[in-house]
Amino acid sequence: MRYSAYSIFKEALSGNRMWKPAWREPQPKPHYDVIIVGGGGHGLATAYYLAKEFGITNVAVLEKGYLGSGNVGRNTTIIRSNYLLEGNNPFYEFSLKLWEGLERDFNYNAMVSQRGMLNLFHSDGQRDAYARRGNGMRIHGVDAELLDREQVRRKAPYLNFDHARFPIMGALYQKRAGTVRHDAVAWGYGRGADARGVDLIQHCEVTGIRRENGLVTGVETTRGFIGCNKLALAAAGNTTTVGRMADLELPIESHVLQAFVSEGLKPVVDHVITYGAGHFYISQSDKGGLVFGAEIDFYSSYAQRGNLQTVEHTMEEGVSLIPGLSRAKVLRSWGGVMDMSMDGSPIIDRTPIDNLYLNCGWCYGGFKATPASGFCFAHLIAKNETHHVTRFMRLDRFERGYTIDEAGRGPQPNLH
Amino acid sequence: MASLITCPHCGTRPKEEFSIRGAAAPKRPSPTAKDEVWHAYVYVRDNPKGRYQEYWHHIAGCRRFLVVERDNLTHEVFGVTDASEFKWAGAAE
Amino acid sequence: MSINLLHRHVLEDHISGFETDPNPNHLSIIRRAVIFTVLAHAGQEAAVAEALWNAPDVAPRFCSPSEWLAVSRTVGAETVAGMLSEIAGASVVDQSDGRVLMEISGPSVRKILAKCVAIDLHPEVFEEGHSAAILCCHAEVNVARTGADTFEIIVPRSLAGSVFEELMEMGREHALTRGFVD
Amino acid sequence: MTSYRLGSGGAINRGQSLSFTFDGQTYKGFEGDTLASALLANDQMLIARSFKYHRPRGVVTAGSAEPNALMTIGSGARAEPNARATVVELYNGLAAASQNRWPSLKHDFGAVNDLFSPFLGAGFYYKTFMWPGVLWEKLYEPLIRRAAGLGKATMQADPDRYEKSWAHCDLLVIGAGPTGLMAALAAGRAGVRVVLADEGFRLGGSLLSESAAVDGRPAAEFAADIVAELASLPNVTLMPRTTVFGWYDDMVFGAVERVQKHVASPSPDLPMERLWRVVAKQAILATGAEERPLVFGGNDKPGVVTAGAARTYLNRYGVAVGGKVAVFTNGGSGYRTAADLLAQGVDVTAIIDARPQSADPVPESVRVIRNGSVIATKGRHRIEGLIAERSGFEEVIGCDALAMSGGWSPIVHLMCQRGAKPVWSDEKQAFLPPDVGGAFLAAGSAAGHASIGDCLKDGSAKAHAALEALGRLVGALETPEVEGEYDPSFVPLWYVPGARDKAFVDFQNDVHVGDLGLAQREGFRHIEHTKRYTTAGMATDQGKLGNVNAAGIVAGMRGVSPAEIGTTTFRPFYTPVSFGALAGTARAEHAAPVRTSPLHNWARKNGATFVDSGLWYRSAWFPREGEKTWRESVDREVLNVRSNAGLCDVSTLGKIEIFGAGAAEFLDRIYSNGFLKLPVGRARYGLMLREDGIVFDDGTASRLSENHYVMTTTTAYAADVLAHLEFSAQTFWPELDVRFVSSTDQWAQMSLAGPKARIIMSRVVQDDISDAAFPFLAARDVTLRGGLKARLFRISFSGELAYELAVPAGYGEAVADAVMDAGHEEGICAYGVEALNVLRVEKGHVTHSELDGRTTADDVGLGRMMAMQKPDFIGKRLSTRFGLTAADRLQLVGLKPVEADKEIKAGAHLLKDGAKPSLANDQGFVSSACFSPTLGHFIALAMLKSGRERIGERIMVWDGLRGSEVLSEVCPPVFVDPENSKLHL
Repeated sequence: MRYSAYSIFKEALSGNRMWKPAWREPQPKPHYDVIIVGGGGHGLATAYYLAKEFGITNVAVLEKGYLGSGNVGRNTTIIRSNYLLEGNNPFYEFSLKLWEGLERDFNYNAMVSQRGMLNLFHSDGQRDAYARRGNGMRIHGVDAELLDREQVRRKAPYLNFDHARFPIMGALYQKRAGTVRHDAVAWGYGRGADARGVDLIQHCEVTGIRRENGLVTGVETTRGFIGCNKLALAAAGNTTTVGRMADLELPIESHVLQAFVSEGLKPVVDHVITYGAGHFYISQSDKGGLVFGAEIDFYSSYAQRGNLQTVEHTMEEGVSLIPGLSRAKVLRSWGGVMDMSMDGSPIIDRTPIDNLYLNCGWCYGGFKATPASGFCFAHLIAKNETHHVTRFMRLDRFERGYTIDEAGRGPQPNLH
Repeated sequence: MASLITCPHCGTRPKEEFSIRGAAAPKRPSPTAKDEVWHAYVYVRDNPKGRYQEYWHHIAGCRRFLVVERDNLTHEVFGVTDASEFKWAGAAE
Repeated sequence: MSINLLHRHVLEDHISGFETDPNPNHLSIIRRAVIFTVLAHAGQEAAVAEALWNAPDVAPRFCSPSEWLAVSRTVGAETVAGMLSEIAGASVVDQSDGRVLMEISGPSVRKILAKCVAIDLHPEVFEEGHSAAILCCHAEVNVARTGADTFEIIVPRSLAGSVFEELMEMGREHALTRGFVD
Repeated sequence: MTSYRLGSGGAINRGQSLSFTFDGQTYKGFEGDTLASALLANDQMLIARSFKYHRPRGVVTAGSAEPNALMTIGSGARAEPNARATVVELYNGLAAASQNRWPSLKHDFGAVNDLFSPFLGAGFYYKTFMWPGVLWEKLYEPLIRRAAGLGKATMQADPDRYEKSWAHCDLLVIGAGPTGLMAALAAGRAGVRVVLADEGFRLGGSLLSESAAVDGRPAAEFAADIVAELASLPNVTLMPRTTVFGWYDDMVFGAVERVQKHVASPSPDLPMERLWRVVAKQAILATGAEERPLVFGGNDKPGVVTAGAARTYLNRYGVAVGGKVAVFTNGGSGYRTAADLLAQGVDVTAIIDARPQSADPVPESVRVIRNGSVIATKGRHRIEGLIAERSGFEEVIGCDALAMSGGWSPIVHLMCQRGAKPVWSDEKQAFLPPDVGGAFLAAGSAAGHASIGDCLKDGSAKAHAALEALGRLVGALETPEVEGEYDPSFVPLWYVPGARDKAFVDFQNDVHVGDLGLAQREGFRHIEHTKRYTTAGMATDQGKLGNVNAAGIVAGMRGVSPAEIGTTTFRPFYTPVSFGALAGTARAEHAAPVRTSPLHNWARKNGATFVDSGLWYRSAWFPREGEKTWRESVDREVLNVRSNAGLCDVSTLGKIEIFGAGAAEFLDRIYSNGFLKLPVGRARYGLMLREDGIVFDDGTASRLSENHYVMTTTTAYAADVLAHLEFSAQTFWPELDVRFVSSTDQWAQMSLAGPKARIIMSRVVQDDISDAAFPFLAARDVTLRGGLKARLFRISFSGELAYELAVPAGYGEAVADAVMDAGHEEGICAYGVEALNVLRVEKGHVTHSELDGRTTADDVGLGRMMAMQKPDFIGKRLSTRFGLTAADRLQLVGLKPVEADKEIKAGAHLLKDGAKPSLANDQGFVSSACFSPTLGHFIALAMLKSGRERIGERIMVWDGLRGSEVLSEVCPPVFVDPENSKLHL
């Protein structure tokens, strides 16, 4: 059912009793045109765009937990397209454009909030690096501004300007960046896909991939065998586990990244802010919680929980950046399992198996990529050809020497 | 793991004394090994869920590279050895 | 010309003016300690360690299975260098200018140090003579227990100011005092 | 105003009256009060507004699970939002203010939301605010944001101190109620190291609230006796006011101690809060149980409290929650509350018992309505009565407070933070803690034991299990007798049917039963979906009161057992922890340690301006009188170096001493260029690659003797290079005899550069340093005039005749002074890293601006340093990959503006002249740029596609970010002395 002013009004007067389920709970069919492994943001978005843009509706999304139980529901909700390299920049800008029209597109208010993002810099070298990035954005038509210290102060007077170990010199500012209510993204895509006929199958874990004559014929699951013509993996931190079922060798390492929310506070932080002298980033949700995070825990992990030392380090950076946070309280911390790639950039590509498609390597950045990742992955699956904004995100780029290394840290996944 | 690592040289120490380098399993190939072997060494990771061997550099202690063997799902530690004593599984060269 | 060889301690900027009488909890800065790194070459670790532990006038501090600090407050650098150079299988580096030696003591010393280092300093766990290369006040240092309630801390020179200030801050509630010792 | 303070009783010090304010009004309380008990004593039942509907709310608990009584404590920079009045310890002068209301608590405009609640059900915002699209940003979202949040953060710097500390123990006991006290006592007497932590300010837990007698005396006295004994044991550390908030890997517990939160004037020598990382060999969870509210219509009115809370206020604080109290219960707790109230002379109007019968003793003169329920409450700012229902008959019962008990839920939180899920028990009708292995045991009511007697027994039993694991088992402790206990059993009642008003599950977030139902209807059936869709359990209390009820209600709606529904995930923090406590001292100027150079004081004396360089402070430039801009100083310094001489502090470069028979071979494998044949007494520039063939760092290595080298690294990569060497030596080639150690801190190192460098240096150094005796790239130990041993290197970053002199750090200032004196007549000047940067750009030397982790040696014109004939070096194999050798890679070039007065800035991109700015036309970027005083115009180093074959081409330097376009000529990257003639003077 379509959400409209009329439906809300009607329902309110009748005790909100007639609302229909956001999605069905179908039994798996024996066979689908496309099976997507992973009912997170990327998997659901892929299904949605397969159905909506490419007319492929005989699709199942298999999710081992509940829809959106992975990283789409445990991140810091930031969207932006302030990327440096040609391999990333057009993709993330495409994604930001999709975010901008998303709500009316899928008739669900995901609260896309373009609050603007300040990437603070604290040295001449950092300024130059941000200038290079900002110009790289501008040259592609992406909005970017370089702010000096006083311009930053006007936007965020509560930052530590006077007693900082690493004084703020300015910021790279992207006005169109912002935040989105993360769960709603999964729900909106899921609802939209379901309405177009996609089967969203929860609590269905893939346990094996069946192959005949070199091609995938379907998947073994905890709910039995399900056949397919094409199999698409969008399993984030679990990509290796699923990929191994098809003997894929992948440049992925799984790591845990923590995120945090404070108690509800009256609005104080109006923008998304990143600390250039550390790795801290923060925004405030429409509900009032400060949502923030910092570095990964640096060790390989499949556990959705983190380390106290990282927690403390995050708060040290937070209070160093915003001294007024000191007396506010942190409510909750959680962890997501990141599919860290060896160059810090994603992979959306075919695999050595012709009808097996791969979407992984999102590192920290999977949430903001969700719409474009879904769209481009759907494009690849439907047309068997790469969408032009993902043309560098190839699986073979490592052996060919065409890595997309935004951080310049080389093949050590925990440094990206 | 993760909170405390028992260094074979220094005793039990907190995570912040260590820098984590990544999987210990891939062994640096010989200079004459094939391209695929070198590619796999530098870029491909087993990334198993479960038992895992990882380099931890005791940077604020003895500065030795340790191989921490642990479960990356439960974070249970099975053992910590000096990297020089680490035996690569099935490593030929 | 001849250079006027004035030697300056890095903490002179941090401890200036009037020095108060030491309280029971006190931090001493040893003005001219002799500190060498001793590296044992492959296969020589045990022999070097033994020689070092038997060497007169220096106290060995553990850094790694093949590395120690040799500390002396009583004899000069050249004497120590001469003595250490006699140890077969070892290479030595004078770090006397690169390290700052501090000594913290008093009834509350463990409470203060518990805010600075992660290891268990209980008297039965960290015994006299024990030393540890360890993170202390965000710096990589060596901590040794040299008496019942006395600990020695060896800090890289460039970080000595930060570590010193943090130690003093952590000692505030225990009225920690500080001063140079020649 | 009525006083609800009883004439006697309670663990408060009636001799010590404390004055405090709430919303500007002054009140009195006693030492030993919480803010909540003092407010209740002063008839302040309305103390807050809920988040969404702004409904009037009162205190509902007496502990840390409190969802309603959130206030802002203090003012100015010390204001703390969202403090729970139920745990805030009263002190003289405490100033509290209510939150989330406007203009006042009594008259809150936001309450209009309650009227619109049919439109504002669970998830309403996902379905609306979309039309027309433009209004979301302009209207809807700003409105939503205005309503967001509860308290107001001060956003001023915190004036107080925070600390962190480690604690190590054999046994950590979490919670100092009957269970925890007995556990600590058993272990304490056995002599093991015990830490007993409790979030309360007085140890004793429920013993302080209950009217039973233990060991022949009042429970609170019994608790005090045990605490006294524990305090006398040297192996026991008591930690009141300390909340264990998290259980992390390896038996590390996070705890926060509120050192001075309860102090009227905090001491500057003490922290406000102290964060503890407790390392325990064994731990016992003795956190007790939470009383569940009953979910009935109007259960959120001010005056509706849990039965246990009513007893706590009564017995511990001497405060009656009302003058006429009704009780609604499904177990013994309600009866005990009624009895205790009556014993203190408080009127109990009725006990409404949801059960058809029970064996609980009925207090004399109290009416019991069995098989009854409450379907609505009356009153607005305080409950004035309730509508009870039995068998279809309704009855209005007057009351000014309602004590409710829905049974008990063990507080399993900490034990479930590492992935294990709590286990539903049909017998206990509760989620019990999971078995997480032997080192962490749940005990007492946290483990499902309900009575005080059972808790005492279980506390000592679990301590014995822990002692056994520690190998320190001693004889069992005798369990004290308990008299006058009530029967704590109950019959489950998740939801009271027939509600006339909203029946709340999550008080703070205003989630009611209808919302849970809506979530089920809309498909948000997984309990995590239900939570996220309705926000149940997402408030500051994290569902401590509501989550189990929510699971039970959803189970009822779905017709399954709560076991099938389960709980949402338990995560740190048990209760919210301040940023300040978690940050500790590492904030503001102390966010990171400072590293100072041994020449810092020399630089300061010479007037240096300093700049951050990682943790270091480096001298950036040395302004002289009359110089108005930094450029003037830097230009002067550069010209002076080129014409006379300058002295620069380079002590921050990483220095590594390398020893061993295998050192030469080791360096040969570490660097891409050859090092086997480096003679003793010589230095060589070296390039290090990563294993992927990309340049990692550059520097020099000097051979001081046959088996002794000293390596220098860049300042930024000093630590990374040392780690890289250690990794290579320890894991790749352990068979090589090579040992190394950093000596960065040992040496004060200064670069003396300029045509007059030799003459100046020869006045300082005794040795012969003529070009013949000490040629370019010589590196040797020397003796200074005055006798000091030093190291001298003839290496140059500036392109001038230059020496780097290293002396022991303590002598650095004296030697630098001497060099300045020696060069006075030659016009020496001090120069900083800015001038150094200009000098190196003029010479085309690369730094990490060019070596940005994506460039190959060939990209930056150092292809000749790839000694591919060597059998192996790090990075060799992958450096030949297709993409790393492609002809259209970005290559290092120089740029000079066609119009000499134009400025080029680093970070600009490059476009073919006449090409439109677009990604497709992007030709590269400017990596470094500066004004060259030597040449009199701006120059730049840039990375340009196929750059080396484009020398002479004109290219547009496009800086859209700063609005400039500068037509420039591509030139070789060496601007000054390309023949290197000055190096060999």
